[in-house]
Amino acid sequence: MMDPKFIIAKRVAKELRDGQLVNLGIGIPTLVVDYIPKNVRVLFQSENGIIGMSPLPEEGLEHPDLTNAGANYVGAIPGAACFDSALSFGIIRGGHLDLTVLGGLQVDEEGHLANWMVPGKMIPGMGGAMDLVTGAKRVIVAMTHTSKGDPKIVKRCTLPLTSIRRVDLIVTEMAVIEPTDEGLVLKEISPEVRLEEVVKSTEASLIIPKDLKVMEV
Amino acid sequence: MMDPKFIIAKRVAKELRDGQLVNLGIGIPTLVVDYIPKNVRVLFQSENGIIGMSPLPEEGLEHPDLTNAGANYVGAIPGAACFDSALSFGIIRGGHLDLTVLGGLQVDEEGHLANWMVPGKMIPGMGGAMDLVTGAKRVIVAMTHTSKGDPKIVKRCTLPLTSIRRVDLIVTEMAVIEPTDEGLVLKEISPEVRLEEVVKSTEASLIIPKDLKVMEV
Amino acid sequence: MRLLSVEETVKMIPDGAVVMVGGFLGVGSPNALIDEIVRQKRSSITIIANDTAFPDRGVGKIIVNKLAKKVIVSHIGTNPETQKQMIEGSIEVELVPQGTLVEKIRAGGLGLGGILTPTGVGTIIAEGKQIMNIEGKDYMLELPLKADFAIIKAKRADCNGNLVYSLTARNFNPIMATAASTVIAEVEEILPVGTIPPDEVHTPGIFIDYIVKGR
Amino acid sequence: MRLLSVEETVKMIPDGAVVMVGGFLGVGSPNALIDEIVRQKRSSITIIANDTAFPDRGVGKIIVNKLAKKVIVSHIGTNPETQKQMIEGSIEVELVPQGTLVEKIRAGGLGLGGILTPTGVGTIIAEGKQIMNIEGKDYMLELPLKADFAIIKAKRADCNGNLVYSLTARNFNPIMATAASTVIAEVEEILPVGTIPPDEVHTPGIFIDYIVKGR
Repeated sequence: MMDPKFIIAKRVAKELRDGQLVNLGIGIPTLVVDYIPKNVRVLFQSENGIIGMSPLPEEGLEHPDLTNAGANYVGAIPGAACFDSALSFGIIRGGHLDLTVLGGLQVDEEGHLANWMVPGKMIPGMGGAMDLVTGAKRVIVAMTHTSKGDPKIVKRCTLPLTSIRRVDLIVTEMAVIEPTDEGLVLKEISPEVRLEEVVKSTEASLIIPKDLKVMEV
Repeated sequence: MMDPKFIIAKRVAKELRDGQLVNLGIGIPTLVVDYIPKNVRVLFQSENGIIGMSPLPEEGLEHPDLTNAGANYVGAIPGAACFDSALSFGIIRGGHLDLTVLGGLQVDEEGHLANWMVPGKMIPGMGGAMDLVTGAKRVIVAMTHTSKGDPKIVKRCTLPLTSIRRVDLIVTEMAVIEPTDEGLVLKEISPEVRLEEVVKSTEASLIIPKDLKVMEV
Repeated sequence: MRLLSVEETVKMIPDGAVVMVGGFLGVGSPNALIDEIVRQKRSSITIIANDTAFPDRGVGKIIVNKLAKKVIVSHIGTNPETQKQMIEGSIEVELVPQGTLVEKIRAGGLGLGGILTPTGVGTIIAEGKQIMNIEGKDYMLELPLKADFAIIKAKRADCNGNLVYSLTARNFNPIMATAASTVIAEVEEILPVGTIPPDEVHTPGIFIDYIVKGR
Repeated sequence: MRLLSVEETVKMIPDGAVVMVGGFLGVGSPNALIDEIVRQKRSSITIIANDTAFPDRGVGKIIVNKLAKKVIVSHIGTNPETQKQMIEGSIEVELVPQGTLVEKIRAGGLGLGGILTPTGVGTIIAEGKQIMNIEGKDYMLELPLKADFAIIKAKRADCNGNLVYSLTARNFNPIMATAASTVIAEVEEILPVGTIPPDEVHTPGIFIDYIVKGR
């Protein structure tokens, strides 16, 4: 079986639409860039102040003043624009960002995401995540289905929430799940797993529709 | 006798200090630029978005994209900087402007200025005046002492206030007056007028100190 | 971002629309778009702008042609027609201090719930508005402003819609570009992508829906 | 604006000062000034910055050398030393969402009484904070941030102190330049006045008190 993180990134990439402005979080979301369909052109925003970010074209072309939000060297497409953090977060909070893909620690039945701290253990801070989840037009959580065997899709988040905004889609290596008014709807499952496995690996109740699809990866 | 507006502008010019950032309002305040002492270098801000504005160097050098806040063509010094209206008023409201000189319709005993409307008669609007009076470190009102014989320095403004911030100095063709906690202190009077005339032309009470000076113009 | 003609873009603006118009007393105004609004007689529009300029210049022409039912501006003193229509009761004028106006538009564009400004506290414009005392100083709550359309003017665009303004013609334009459902930028010159360096872009192209070639 | 040495400017910063430090994970940080703060052992300072960078990079060095008593930042995850000192109780960490942090600094610099943001509403960071419902949506009131000193990094300055930043090294720098009593800008290059066109200036020189030549 393929490394889960590539499965997730590959599936998330299919959600990108031509012309969108997209912000990819650190970790699995960053990998999405490698799987964008040929006919889809998107613009990448990075919250440290650029629209038109691209992967570093080749080693040796690093510039100390051009990085992504994870401080990794990147490139820029022709027509890129740079700006300060106030405008960068104005773009995010003001609803001008079409899509953000973020990692997650937990998502619950209400579609609430927790991804910025584990009290008493690990407190990295929210960085730009709270603004991204609150402000982006569409929020996709890209994460492994479980962590050391424990479900990450839970009835109710036990970790501090990132936002009370319901995320739009959860993509794991096992399934694609859409939070709705009625609860978490299982939209697709991986060809590599059986439905019972997905249900067992998920603490939250899942609504299983008649037209459950097989995840294309 | 010299035209009152030139007397006022000339006296106001003596208030400018080397290195200050200064915003001059429309009308009499604009004339101040012609009387700045040789050893004083100030930077002029205009609220339409420039620091480093200068008078138009000569006719024929007008540029349609370079005007003052009165839409008159101006020049720019080397080292000028342009910016949008949000930053321009951030500079003003944020206390980064050292001095503004504004015209006035009335100033009262509390040092309150009214200069943006005459209800039922003339309603030009406040433009940037409310922000300037509220935000500048120092506010000087440059105006004629009376209007058609009626005092403009009054007990209490009858016209709508521009701000409840006490202005720092009033300069007219007759006198220089400083609003203080105790009231309006007459600091200087013009060599052309007698004290009684100033008092008669002023509705507000004036505190007349022992060291009353003669206005140098 | 799409390139369209002045005529086509103005056709998209319906009667009664709320329209932000860039410019400061006519400097940095989208003049071709304004003239076309007048030509197409787009009526009952609400204008949000710094001022109503002059009768024969900038947004002032929309007023003179009696196409606006309301203006939200900081200043009307240079266009006697505005005050005349106001007294006649044919136009509603909402006066907002200039710094407050631009910050209200920014709040609308950048997702803030309002602004807290000291400007206007204690004056007649504070009547009916919420005052908050923060660390010993009074501030007035002013709500965000958004519009259906923003028509703005820039010096140059690249084919991605990135904009560069010129000198004091910048004024309200970059802020309005963030705060309307549809943003139309009139530019003097359209350059190939990549010819405006990333650090010289004033307004990123993602804010711009349509570019028109002006004069 | 005055040109000074790195050593002289850092001498002006007293122990216990509140200092804003530009940069994003060390990119666009005033590294010469940071190194000099460490060399002069300026202690008990409160840092306001986007993050605490890495142990060997940017503002992270101030943390590692135990010179900060408090940090107000959005992220500490890349510098394990910050969390270690936090658990030991030797440093106070106030976490603020990045967009809220930069807007609080802007409010401090530009004279606004606070900001109203939807970010964080309903989460633990909203505890004890005032929530205002505006037009049907909840916003959280966050107060302005100011500092005694801001140390920032720009690519170029002219002799008037006008600054130009480079690419993503801009980040918090221009906003912090507005919000401190004393602003020190470290630049790579100092150009004659008039060589930065007015439309290309990112931070007008009036915000800058001292310029130092960095690396």
